[in-house]
Amino acid sequence: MGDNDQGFVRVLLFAALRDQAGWGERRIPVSPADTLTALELWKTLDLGPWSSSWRVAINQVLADPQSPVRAGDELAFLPPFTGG
Amino acid sequence: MGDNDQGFVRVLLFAALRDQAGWGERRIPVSPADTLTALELWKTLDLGPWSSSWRVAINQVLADPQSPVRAGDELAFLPPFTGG
Amino acid sequence: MESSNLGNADLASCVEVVIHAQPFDPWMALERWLEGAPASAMFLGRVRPEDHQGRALEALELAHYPGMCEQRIRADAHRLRDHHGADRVLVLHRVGRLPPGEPIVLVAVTADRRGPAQRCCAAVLEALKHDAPFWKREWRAGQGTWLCANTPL
Amino acid sequence: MESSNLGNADLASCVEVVIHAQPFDPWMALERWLEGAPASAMFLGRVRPEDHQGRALEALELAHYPGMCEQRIRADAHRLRDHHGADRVLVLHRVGRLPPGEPIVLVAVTADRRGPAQRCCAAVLEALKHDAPFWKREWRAGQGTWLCANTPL
Repeated sequence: MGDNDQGFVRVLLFAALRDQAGWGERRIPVSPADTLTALELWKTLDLGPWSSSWRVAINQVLADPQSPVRAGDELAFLPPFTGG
Repeated sequence: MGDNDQGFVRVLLFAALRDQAGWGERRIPVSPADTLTALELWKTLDLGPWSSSWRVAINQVLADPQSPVRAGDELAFLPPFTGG
Repeated sequence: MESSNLGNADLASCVEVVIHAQPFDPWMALERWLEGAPASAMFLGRVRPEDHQGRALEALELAHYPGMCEQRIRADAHRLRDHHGADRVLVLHRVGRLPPGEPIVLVAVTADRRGPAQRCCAAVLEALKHDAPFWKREWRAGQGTWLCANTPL
Repeated sequence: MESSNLGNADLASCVEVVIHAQPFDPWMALERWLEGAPASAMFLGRVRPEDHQGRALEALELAHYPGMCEQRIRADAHRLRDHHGADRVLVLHRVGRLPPGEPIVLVAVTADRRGPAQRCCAAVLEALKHDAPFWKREWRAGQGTWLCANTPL
């Protein structure tokens, strides 16, 4: 992550979540002292209730929704995969 | 089977059996009254002892070695299949 | 992000994974990649002519999470290659908007024997479906619908 | 008998079986035959570089029982197609003398879903190996040796 990402979490939405929100990528300011979980950050985005069928990736690795996110992280919210 | 096959069993050998015998195809005369089995016919060919790993086809259909063969039949002796 | 240049060949290695934003020719890819392996198992998936409700489909759209997607497929392919004792694994996957009949996914696995090739090919395909961040959207009469689940095995 | 004209295409039908006395191009065959099926599973087997004892192989010779061979494969393919709920089955098999790396057998199965396509493709290949009257002879230093058994799965 570059210097520009300091103080921010880069949040990505995909597929149905992206359409529903009307955006695909945002930089959310967080203070270095914050100990926010992925799920807590979701709630600050005002995108409605969380679904247990969705998954979370932190820095492109699947993570528990209760995992902490920190400034500089890339956080993605992922609907069920339907590839192949 | 054509008229020429009346009174004969057409015998086919394949692969190792063919090499061992030195021939691949023969017409063996049989009388209409004969009730010869495939195995009995094998013995008349003087090709050595029968192996239980070999198979018999009568008119291109797998058959028990004890099945009867009749004039006009095509009888094949088959080593284990190794295709694919 | 979804339509950036996605090529990510790993030619020298035993695992090659490429996400294509444009149509790929499965036969040219196989001819180039397979060489003379004794056993090669392959799977090609194409866009169905119908949507999940059986109505005529206009197009299928495929989105992915660039970077994470290739990483996940590559990690799964390496793991399954080792597990099944296969030799090389190729995965090509389309993203973008695809008409019915267009290739979506090609998996090819080489091995010394047919069993490892076939088992590894099937396992890589399942891994792709369940572990890789791809999403399908069906288009019909100008309306798009994201699919919620994969087709059954 | 072994080198007669062996073509036996059954183009209009759901099962196509051809015994080739000359090399075939698997990719051209697949491109021509597969059309736009949603799921296609394929297997390609080639001549190994080594004989069954691990020594360099000069050539592999394949003999068959013309007529019976095609009949058995076709009957197995129809039965397995129905059993697995597949759509179409293609089997190409070489006979004659083949150098290492040369295609011996191509099996391709189309279906609406990946499961039936993969299962039927594997089953047709096993049937070929165990039920069809083909015989392999390994050539090395001018000496031919008929194989007694198939490679393990």
